[in-house]
Amino acid sequence: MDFDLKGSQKEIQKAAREFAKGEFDKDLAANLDKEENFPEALWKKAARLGLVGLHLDGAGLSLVDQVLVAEQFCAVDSSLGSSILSACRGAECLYLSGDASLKETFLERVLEGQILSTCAFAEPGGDPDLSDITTTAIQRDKMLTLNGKKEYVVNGVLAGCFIVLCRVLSEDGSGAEPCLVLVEKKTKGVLIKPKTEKLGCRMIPVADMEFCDVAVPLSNMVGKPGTGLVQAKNFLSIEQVSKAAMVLGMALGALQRSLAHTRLRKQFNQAIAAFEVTRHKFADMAMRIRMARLLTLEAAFDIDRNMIRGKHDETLAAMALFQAAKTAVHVTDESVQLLGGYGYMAEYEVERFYRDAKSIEITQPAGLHLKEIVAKKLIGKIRAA
Amino acid sequence: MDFDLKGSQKEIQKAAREFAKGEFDKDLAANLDKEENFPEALWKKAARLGLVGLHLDGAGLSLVDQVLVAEQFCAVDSSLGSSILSACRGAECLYLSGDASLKETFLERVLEGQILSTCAFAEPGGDPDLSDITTTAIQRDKMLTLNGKKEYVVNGVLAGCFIVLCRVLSEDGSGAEPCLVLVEKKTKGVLIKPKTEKLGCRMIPVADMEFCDVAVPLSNMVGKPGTGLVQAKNFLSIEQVSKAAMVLGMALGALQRSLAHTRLRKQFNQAIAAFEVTRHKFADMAMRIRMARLLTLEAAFDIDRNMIRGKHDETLAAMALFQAAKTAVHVTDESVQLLGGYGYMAEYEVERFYRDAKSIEITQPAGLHLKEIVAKKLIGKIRAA
Amino acid sequence: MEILKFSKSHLDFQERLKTFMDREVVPNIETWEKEKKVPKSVWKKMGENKFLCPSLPAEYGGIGGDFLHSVIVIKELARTNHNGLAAFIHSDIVVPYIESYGSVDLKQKYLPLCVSGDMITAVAMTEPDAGSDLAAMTTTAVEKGDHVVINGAKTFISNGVNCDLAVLAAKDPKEKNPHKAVSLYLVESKTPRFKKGEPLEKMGWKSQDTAELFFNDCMIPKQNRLGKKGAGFKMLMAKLQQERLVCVVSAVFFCENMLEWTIGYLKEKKRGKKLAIHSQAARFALVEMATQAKMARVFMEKLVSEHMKKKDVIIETSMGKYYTTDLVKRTSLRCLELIGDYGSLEECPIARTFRDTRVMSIFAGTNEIMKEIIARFTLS
Amino acid sequence: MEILKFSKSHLDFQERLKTFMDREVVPNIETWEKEKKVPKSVWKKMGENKFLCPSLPAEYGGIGGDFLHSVIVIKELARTNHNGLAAFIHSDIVVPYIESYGSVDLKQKYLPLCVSGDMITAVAMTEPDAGSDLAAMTTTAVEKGDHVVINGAKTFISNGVNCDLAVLAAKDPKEKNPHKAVSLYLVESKTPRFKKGEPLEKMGWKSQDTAELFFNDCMIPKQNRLGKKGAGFKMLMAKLQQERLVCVVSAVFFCENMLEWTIGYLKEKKRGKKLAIHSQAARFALVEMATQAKMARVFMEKLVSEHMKKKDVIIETSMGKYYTTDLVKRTSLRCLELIGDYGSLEECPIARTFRDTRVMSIFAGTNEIMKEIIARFTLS
Repeated sequence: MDFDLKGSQKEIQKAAREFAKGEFDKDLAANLDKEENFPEALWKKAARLGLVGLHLDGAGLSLVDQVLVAEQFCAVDSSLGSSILSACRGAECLYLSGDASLKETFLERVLEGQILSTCAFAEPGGDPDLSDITTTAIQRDKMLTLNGKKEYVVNGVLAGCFIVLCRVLSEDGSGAEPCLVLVEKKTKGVLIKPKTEKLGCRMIPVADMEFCDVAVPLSNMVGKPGTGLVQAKNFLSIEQVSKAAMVLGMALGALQRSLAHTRLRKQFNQAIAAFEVTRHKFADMAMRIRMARLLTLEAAFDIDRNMIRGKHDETLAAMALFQAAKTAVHVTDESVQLLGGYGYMAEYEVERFYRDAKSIEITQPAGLHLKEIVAKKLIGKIRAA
Repeated sequence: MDFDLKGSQKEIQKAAREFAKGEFDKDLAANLDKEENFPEALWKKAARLGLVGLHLDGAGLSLVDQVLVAEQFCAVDSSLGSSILSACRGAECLYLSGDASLKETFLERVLEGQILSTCAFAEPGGDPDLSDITTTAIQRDKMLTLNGKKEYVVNGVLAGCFIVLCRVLSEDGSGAEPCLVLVEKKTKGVLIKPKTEKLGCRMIPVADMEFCDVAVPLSNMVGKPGTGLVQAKNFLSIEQVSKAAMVLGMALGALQRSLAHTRLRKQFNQAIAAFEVTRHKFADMAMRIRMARLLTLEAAFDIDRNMIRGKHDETLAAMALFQAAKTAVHVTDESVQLLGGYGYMAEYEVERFYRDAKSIEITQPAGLHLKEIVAKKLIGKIRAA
Repeated sequence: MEILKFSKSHLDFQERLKTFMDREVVPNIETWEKEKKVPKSVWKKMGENKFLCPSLPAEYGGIGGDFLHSVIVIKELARTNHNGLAAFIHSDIVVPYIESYGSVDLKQKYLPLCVSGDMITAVAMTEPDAGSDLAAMTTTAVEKGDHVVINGAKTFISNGVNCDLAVLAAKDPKEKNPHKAVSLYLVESKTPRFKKGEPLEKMGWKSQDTAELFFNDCMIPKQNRLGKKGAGFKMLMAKLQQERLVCVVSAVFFCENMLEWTIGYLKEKKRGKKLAIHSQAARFALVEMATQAKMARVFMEKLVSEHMKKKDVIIETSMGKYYTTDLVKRTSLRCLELIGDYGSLEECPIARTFRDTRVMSIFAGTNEIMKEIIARFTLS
Repeated sequence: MEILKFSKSHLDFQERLKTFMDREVVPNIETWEKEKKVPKSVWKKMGENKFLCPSLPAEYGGIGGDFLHSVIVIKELARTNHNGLAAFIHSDIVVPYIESYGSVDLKQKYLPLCVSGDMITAVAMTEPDAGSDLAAMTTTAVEKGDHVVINGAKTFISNGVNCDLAVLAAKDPKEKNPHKAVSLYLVESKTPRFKKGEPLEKMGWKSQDTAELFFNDCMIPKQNRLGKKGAGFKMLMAKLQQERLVCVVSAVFFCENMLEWTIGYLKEKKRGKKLAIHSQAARFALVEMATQAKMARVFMEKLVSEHMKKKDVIIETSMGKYYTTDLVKRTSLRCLELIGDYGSLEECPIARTFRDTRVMSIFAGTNEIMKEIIARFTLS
């Protein structure tokens, strides 16, 4: 047991902080948020420096490094940070289970900042545990034909490739084993219906999708049929940790801003930060951030060390996201309050951090579902009545 | 960064669990709680096995080990565990700053289970940060004469030696430097006024004390004059971590009991643990315990590694106790509720865990003071208005 | 912000009760807490002074008062900070079953004794394996000729040791529909084969003689049944509003008392250079608690007022039951935090209030049951 | 559980208002939100239909109503789920200053225009460096002969762009006692050297033309002062009860609306095999929110009732202000959690309510200020 970061981890942290501080522009962020645009130039620049998907670069997963980067990015700017970090969403599936050809054709382009990637798992009205997936891929010769609907697909319009959870069937309808299949955006029959006017994380586009007789080569299968659900859940664990790190960064950024503001601004001839109640609010925020951060790092550490052997504890990632999101919503909300009228103004940024954190908190995987993941393992099976 | 326990740590954990499971008796605990008695036989047995003050046994502090023991003890029984663990309270001061003779005369006897030790710092109406200590020790030749009052001294009547925070003055009244002085109970002029009928932790006696011209040899000074406040604060950091570990153990013990109960007991033809709201209560408790535990371990780790060089972060211990206590009160309270009518009955133990956790939460160092420690460092000095 | 209007005669009643409490109750509480019950003699004195069952009419010896008299009794009992002499259980929860559902004979026989304090009552509903789940009840009542034979055990029965008369819920083992199987019976404690357990060891309510009751072929006259056979479930439901309302009223007064005491303590308590009350954090905490107590008070008064107009406010009362009993717990926890060390001693009255009020979110239907009920009625 | 009694004429007023909102307001909200203000024409229509300043008497063109009319307007505006047309700021917060403190001339000149919607009003109190701290105000008013010269800047002024008339708080730079230095003046927006800023970019209240106001040697007639010179502080204090009460009323209605919408959504939303409303966790969450909303409703109604009886309930109203504006925020946060993904789109009405209501615990005195006030009055 050792709570200190390694030297290399500290270096990554520093590089991320320097990049964000140097490149993230306040007016650009305000503008992209307003217009719902993705920060394309920044993303490409970050990719060139190896800061996009850097956890997929080495000999094994290094999600701890990714957590450190996400924190730094989102502390400097919640929206720019989270959108850049989401650019290679789902590339973990290719990294963990894709064959050499998929890796070469897609993973490399994603990591180099040529295309955005994403996953399309959830379906309208579906169970949050993905047990009732209805999208099908019928296999004939060397081709798969996909049909089905997906909802709330992150990076919707922008992504060049989608990793789709579906059930692979033989022509006679037998099989129906869950599988991940990579679908390129340009493929015929891929319909993308953007959902605009988002509450937060407005630089990350979202869309509903429909696949109408979409034909993809069999070689686009990511892993074997039957592994789809396990892979999807592994990715969701990774995503939970990544999101946890992003919202923690947002919390840190909001804390820094409200601390700076209340140290300077006076009420009744005293700096707001000198009032006992303000001081205790900060103590409270700092404690909650520190705890959620430890949990997030532990979850990342566990995935790095154990996921490849299937021995990671999936409740850790669920815990991390649940607590980090709760903490971030609390801290950003409190920061709005600490800034008073200014907190409500776009110019002072914390309202955007607040909307971003809240958006992440409520989009799947979220809330009740995360608690259920934790409860399931803790309580176990109960003998039927 | 590494979140796994070392082999030796796992062994200590196991030894503590086995001792507690083998030796802690439910009826004994109920009875001692009712009668407000200290578990003397168990304490001596634990000391003989090296489980009392085991963090003071090696080449450096190993508070992480102590945390692991405290958790295990208090999970099996909150009151037996906490009282045994408090037996060598304050021995850390002797370990860190006592000279060879003090260590030989007192520290060894404490660790062997021959006498109980404690600290007497707080004074009636005093500032929780101990900045206004009025107890004096006037130095003449090789003797010190102590006068003053202390309150809420843990282990009151039972302790064989007290480590007293006072101000050392020359005969002419100059000096007044804060210093720790060891006072034996048997010394003339040491008055002990027990405070009985406690709300919780009833096996740990508490007393107010008065020193009336108490003469102790100069060699009983623990560290040099002027170091008293730093030493006292160092001890309080250690104590904060120890208490955090104890209450976390209580939380774990309560969780185990309510989980077992609700898995078995039915309402409306369904095990209580099968109801979604119950499940989410457990998820919530598990998350909070895990976070507070990480924080506690981090604080212990930091003290072990850095206190000797004065480079530890004193806010970590304050955070750990604050959060662990809050968590423990929540979890024990929730456990009472989950057991329903049974939870309110002494026989089912959780009400005692609840009282014990609540008592630790509200006795100094606690609440507002802990938050102030955190806030002070976080916010820093603010330029005067 | 008052909603309830107390008349001169209410206030006189309250004055007399206050004096009584100061003289006959407060000085004895410590002893009662150790003895785990209050003596029957104090019940008798309560009766002599007309403090029991104040809403019963003169024909039974009562003063013909209203529910505001009950509110006053609950308030003054809360002020004593103990729960041994749980008069409101007797007056406002148990006796109303007899008054509403007893035959003329039963009423004439028992009600005067309930008013005079010669008979202390208890309601025997909860069982070891059936908390809020009435359908799981196993105590049986088999009617044979002029008699009824009762078998089973009840637990967590307030006034269990002192009670002279119990309103017992039991099932007809032949009736399969659980909602039609339960009947209520009056059982005198002197009935052969009716056994009482020892007072249970509890977190609080130390002077309350909460106990188990055992019935082993216990035989009572058939005319001791309250209301129709199989109507027990309905009768229990009908009385829930007042039972829960009593909890709400009590919880609100305990909140107010704790705040008053804590504010007084912090105004005197020195913490270094300043008084504890000058901590902004403590002040905000007190304001937050006072606000919630004030809102709960207004809500409680409105509930009482609607209840007295015989309105159906069962949903709102269930809301109040869960909210105020949770509030009283949170208030006790937070007051203890503000008090600090002194709160860890039983000498501090809030320590006892903390232990005593903790049961309120468990009895009379746990707060989880309250939420289930509210959800069923409002979300379907 | 109602406390307030609405007459037939109140209900008729409400019906007319509902129809008006459905026709003239609701269809335009999306446009207004994008344009960052509402057109003056809709204010004029509100006036024509007698929905502005309903409590003013007939001599000014009003309908001589009472505060229940204001409650109705707040309720129906909350139902539209936008805050651009902030009529209650005009009717219940700003105009009362003119009504209470204006000279006969000022009242005859301005009140009819306020009722008719020809003049939209704003209160200009807050400054960039003085939020709730009036003593730190720096805008000056120097009286010279028949005129007053005003210098300074105000910020966060609701109706700032649309306003035709502002009630301005400014200080006499010669008066050292801050409580005696402030006076209130009526300033017409067409006054030379009175400049308005652009609508501020905010988290919510998107269609509200909140703006900065600048005064640069701006000269107004001396008779435009409201009340006595230096009495500004007292006048502001005297009007706080109604200002905060308006917040309480609004917050409670927003809570109720959010719950109604969320329950409806969860009843339709499938999550795998079951409807979202069948999740016990969701049900308990809804019950908890509904309980708090119900208690807040009763408290709000009691406050309104006392306010209408002209009672001093400033402490209780401050309690209500902090509690209900905090509640509306927590309710929005929690509803969004239950809604999930859909709540992350602006299409979901709760997204807007979340953004809009967040300011309520900041304006009209932050909730921290509320707690300070309550503490000062109750703990000293």
